[in-house]
Amino acid sequence: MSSLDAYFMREVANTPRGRGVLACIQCGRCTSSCLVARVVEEHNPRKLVEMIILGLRSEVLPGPLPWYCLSCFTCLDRCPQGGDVGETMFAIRNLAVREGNIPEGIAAQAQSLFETGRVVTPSRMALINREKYGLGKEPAVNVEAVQKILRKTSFDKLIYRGP
Amino acid sequence: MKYAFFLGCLIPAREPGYENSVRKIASELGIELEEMEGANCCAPFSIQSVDYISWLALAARNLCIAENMGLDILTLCNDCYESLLMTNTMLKEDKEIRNKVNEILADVGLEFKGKTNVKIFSDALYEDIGLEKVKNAIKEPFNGLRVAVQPGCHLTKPKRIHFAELAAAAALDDLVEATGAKSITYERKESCCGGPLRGVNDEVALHIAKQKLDGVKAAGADCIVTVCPFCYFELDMGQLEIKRHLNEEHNLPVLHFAELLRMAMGMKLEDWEVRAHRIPLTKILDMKEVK
Amino acid sequence: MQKGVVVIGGGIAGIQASSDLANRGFKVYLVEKSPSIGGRMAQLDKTFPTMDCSMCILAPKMIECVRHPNVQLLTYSEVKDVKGSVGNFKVRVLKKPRYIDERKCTGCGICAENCPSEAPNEFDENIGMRKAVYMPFPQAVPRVMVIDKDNCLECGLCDNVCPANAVNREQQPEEIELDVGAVIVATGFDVFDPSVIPQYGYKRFQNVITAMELERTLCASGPTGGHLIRPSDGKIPRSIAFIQCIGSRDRRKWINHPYCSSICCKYAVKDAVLIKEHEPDSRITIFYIDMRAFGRGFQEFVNRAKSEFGITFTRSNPGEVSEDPNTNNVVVWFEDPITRTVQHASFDLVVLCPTLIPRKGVEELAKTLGAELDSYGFFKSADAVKKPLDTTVSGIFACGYCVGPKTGDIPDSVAQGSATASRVAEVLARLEVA
Amino acid sequence: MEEEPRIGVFVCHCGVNIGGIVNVPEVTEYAKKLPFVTYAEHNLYTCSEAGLAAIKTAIKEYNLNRVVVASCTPRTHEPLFRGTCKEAGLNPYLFEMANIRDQCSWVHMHEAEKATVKAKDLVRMAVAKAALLEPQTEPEVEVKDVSLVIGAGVAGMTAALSMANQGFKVYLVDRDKEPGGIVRRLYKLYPTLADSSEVIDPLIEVVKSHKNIDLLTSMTLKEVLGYVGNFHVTLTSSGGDKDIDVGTIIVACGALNYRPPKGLYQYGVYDKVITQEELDGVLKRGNVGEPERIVMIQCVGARKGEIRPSELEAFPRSDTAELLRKILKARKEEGWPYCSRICCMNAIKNAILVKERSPKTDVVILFGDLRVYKEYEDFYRMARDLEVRFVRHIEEVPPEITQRSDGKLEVAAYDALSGLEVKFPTDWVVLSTPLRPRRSEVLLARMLKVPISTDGFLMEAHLKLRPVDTNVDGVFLAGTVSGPKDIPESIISGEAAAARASILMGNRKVVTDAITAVVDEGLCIGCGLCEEICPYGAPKIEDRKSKVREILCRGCGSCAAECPRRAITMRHFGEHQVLAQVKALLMPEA
Repeated sequence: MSSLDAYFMREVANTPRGRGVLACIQCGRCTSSCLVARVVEEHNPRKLVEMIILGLRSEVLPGPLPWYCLSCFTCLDRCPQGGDVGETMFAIRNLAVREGNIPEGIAAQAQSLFETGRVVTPSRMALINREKYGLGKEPAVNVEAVQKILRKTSFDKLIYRGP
Repeated sequence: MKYAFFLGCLIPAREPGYENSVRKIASELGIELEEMEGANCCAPFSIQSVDYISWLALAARNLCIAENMGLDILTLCNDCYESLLMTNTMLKEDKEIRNKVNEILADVGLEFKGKTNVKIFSDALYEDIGLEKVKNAIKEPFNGLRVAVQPGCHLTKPKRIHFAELAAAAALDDLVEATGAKSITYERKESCCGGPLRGVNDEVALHIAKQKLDGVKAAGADCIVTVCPFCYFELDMGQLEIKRHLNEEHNLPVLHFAELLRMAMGMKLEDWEVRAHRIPLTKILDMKEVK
Repeated sequence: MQKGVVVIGGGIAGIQASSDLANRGFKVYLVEKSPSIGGRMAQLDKTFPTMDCSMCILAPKMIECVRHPNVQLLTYSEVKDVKGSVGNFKVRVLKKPRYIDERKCTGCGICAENCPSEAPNEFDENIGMRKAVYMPFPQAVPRVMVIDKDNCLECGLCDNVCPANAVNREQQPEEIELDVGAVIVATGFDVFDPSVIPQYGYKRFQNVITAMELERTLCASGPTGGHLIRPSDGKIPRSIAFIQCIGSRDRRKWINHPYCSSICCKYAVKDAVLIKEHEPDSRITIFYIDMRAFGRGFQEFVNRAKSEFGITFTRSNPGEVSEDPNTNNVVVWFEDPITRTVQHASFDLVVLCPTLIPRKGVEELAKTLGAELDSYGFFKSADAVKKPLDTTVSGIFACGYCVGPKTGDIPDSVAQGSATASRVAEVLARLEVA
Repeated sequence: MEEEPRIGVFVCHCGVNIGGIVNVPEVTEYAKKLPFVTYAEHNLYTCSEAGLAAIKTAIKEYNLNRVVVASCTPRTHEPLFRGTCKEAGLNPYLFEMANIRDQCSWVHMHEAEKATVKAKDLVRMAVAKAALLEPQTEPEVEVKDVSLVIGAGVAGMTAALSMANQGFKVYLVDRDKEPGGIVRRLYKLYPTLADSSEVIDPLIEVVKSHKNIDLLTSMTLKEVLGYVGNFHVTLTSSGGDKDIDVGTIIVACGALNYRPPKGLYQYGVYDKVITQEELDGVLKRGNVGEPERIVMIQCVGARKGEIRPSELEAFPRSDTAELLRKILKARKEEGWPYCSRICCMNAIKNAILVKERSPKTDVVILFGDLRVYKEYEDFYRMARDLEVRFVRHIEEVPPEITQRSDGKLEVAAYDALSGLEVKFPTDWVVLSTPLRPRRSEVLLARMLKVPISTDGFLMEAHLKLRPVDTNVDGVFLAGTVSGPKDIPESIISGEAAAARASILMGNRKVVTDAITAVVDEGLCIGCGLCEEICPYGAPKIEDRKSKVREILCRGCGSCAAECPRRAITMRHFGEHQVLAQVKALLMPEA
């Protein structure tokens, strides 16, 4: 058993969207409703919350556990306490990212957003087709404004790693 | 009706047919779509996962643009809807967080005032245009077509959570039935398509999509109809991958709701639009031919 | 003769309060909305831990109560208006027409035998049917038939066959005004409708039933004659799951019953043991969050249920159930608390244990009484700790489940009935002195 | 008996309870042929109003002078049928019951034919006895309108006040110098977090000043004589004895907090291992400081072990005191099997109080099941919002407590999540212990003749329907003496006990059962065995003859069985009557 971080629950609870961790009565409805948990044994929302309460920070944050959730919010719908496991998941992810745990796919989308203002950029072919279909030019993004905002929130520091 | 038209990233990049159908329906029903100058990505879940305040600020920037236009926002995508709706609600309700976001927005000369509302295409039709007007516009009803509606998680759940409202999915059902089709019940109608896990864990995403498609197939649906471009992509494209990797064939055509409505209003799909569907629409188009 | 008291509701709490007050010398008007007193306890099969048949211990109490010369029973009646204050209430009661002359009817039931019209039997939780002229249950008090006008065909057969000539179609609602010193409210509870939470399949899947329906099914005088059979095919279920906390401990806005009903864990264990006694081979699983076996003898009973009866207790609340279309078996999805993985298990029958909620129409009654309700919709105590059974109106008291889950179970209701009787005697005696 | 017996037999279907197994019409026809049976019929429910009306009609129509009902059980229904006979002008003791449900149809559910044969046997026996029944008169006694309440805790004071306000004189006795009981020593109350004094002080004040209440503190019971309506009680204190005469007694002497034996969870070994009660004291004195962590352990000494069969065997009511002594001894070490109902809320309350004083302190509650029933859910939520950590552990493995080299304590528990051992270094360990019955109940139970339940608490007359009555007329229970309760529940039981006692005192008289022992003084040799065996103290040897005080006699028959000269017989259960039944069973043809 890894060492316990007694303040992990407090840390999560005081992260935006993390308050839901305190609502948990450990009933298990989230897990049994979770589509991912049926396919991926490792993913278990009730267990994840229990791990947070117990203080297993070093097991939760670095690994893949924060990243299985679909954000389908079925658990949120079913949690009798109006607790937000799905929401809490964002709190955990925000913390995980700060620990350097960010999956490639997410990083790529985030970088794309920073660079182009979009998470998905249309291919050249798509742009040509648009005009062909009479849909006109694609609306332009004010990339400068986007970057101004994201620099202010230090978003860029979270998504660009390495030297 | 006039809306600030929020197109998002995915639709212009991958699903121009969806946009085309919406524009055609809008002009038929007298809905004006005003482009949002310089709008950015809605900041979907991938971005929310990275940083909370960045998400809110980016989404709020879009809201401010609409506010300045003096219009409500019309979105076509469940994820855009969720992100903008959540942000709008939160900033309206929570003064502390609004101040924090406005501090960031000040740098780009904007301020969130809480004067716009966020609507998704189906809700706009249902709430602002009205079911009657939609019904009156139907010229070639899809009588007898059995439709499995895929509302998608982010159409229904944010509403349910924040407004305790159960009607969001029902509105889409009513609209589908307005086209003459029958919205059937099936197992796991409310459940996820698996899309959000794409790029993170494709295999799991596929399994989840398969569970959904199994339910639709078992209920004897002719096709799937959705308003969400992610659900559309996952369930349409996903069927090819499921066939390849899991050796299971569902063969269920997937339509954007806007496409279904457009056809029912008597406007044929273009060839390029038909071709964009990975699962052929033959069955549905044949139905129209017979008419 | 001392000042009179109106007791609203003829369940076990109201019966106890009425009996104690009558024995103490008060004139009691026991007002019951339905055609018979007995309340929820009358619907139960057996009661923990003596496993006495519920009706068998209740029936003598009902009869003893209404036979008391100080008790005047007003069934099929509702309190419409209350004026005045402690020591001096004027209570207006509306007696609904039974269309049967109470003085003439002997309750022989010949009318019901001949009645051609049927309606779902409310007493049996709508499982079986009853006639349009009926008595809610054989031990009903008073033993008088009632005609349900909504389902009556007006064929006149009952008029013709009644040996006592008791049918009276001209009967009109009757207003009665009572001068009393105090009022006791004992209107009980309703059961939460689990179809509000669609994923538990109630009303979607035939073999998902509520615990109250199970009680009626297990009851020897119930719609199945005490044979435990499942709705889809009438077969004896070999595997049964109980799911706890349906709608209770629930803070979701569209459900909003944050409290624990206090009794579901206990009755589920009791029912499970009863089923085991009926069918020793059955496989029973109770899905729960926290096993709340507080109260006298319950923990010991749970221990026995595990060790002696082999009932499985699974600490996991299922998120949803689905149906196997071929067998109509119900598949329960749950997290196995040992392996910590999602499992699904098929059961012949699933019993939901829904929370107990305020009676329908209680807001209206509260308004009539001028009494406040708490945030859950139960009668609010004047002081939650010091005066748990005083309502916010002096001279009006409440006991039984209408004060909310303060009531653990039947003994708590009985104690509360006695306690309100004490409060009434105390308050009226002090008025007299003053 | 001058009049020839004319017996009416009523066989009950009890819905399908009996009718579904026993062939009731056949039994009825059989009954018709039995000696002295004038009339027989069967009813769907004999206990329903229609059934009772049928009995009354038959008594008149057929001039019946004996009634036999073959149905469920006399335990619940005999009073009802007796009452019906009385209403029809028949002495209620000319009624006899055949138990063909509890002792026949229920136990022979799967052998219908044999059950019918047995039902016939039982009916035949009842008829044989009925023919020999004699009318009896129920003794009536005066009831003094004075009550004694033992224990001036919240339940006792509530009961006393309720009766006093109704105009009855009340003696309120407590062994302590001050009234207030266990609540007076508490700091704050859940779920309001109000000072306990807010609840208890006004009550103490009213009780002290009420003209109808005689508050007797520092006093205990020495002896209780007499019976319902006329108890003669001797109280004792350092100042001497005091005799009082009362009509009713309410027992409200409360319960105690279980104190773990030294060494259990290192209690008594490390001074920072304390009970919730002691933490309450620490909080009250404002001494909690700002500890880094407090670990609470639930169910210490509760829900542990099971009642052993030997304990159950020791259950005969005649020796409740001995039973309790045995139970107490066994339980001292291993704790109590029941759930004490209030400890979860108590722990949460103290956790909240700690958090309010020292928000940075990490409060961990190790639990198995959290029993925050009713609206206390809100209280549980409040604690979670204050970031109290609720950790489910494997209860079967008790946590181990050690002291580290730096002086801090460490709790090692198996968490239910991983099944692995986790360690919590901590400043305090707080044990949540149950309420347990008082030892002094042994004496009290013996004096009052109130039986003790297997869990060690005093036993109510019927667990469901008579929660504050005891099987001794005129003696009632209030508060935690009959099991753990919280304050509102104790108040309710106090009021309920007051209601039950007030009925007796308000009516000024009570009628008791006529089934009592009768001594044939010609046969009695005054040996005193009856006096020794009687659990109720009914017989007394006077002038070398046994005299039975009818009002004390519960009709148990122990003395009649014990009497070496067969000088004692029971009314309604005479030897000739019982033997007639036996004969009817063994010699059906005779």
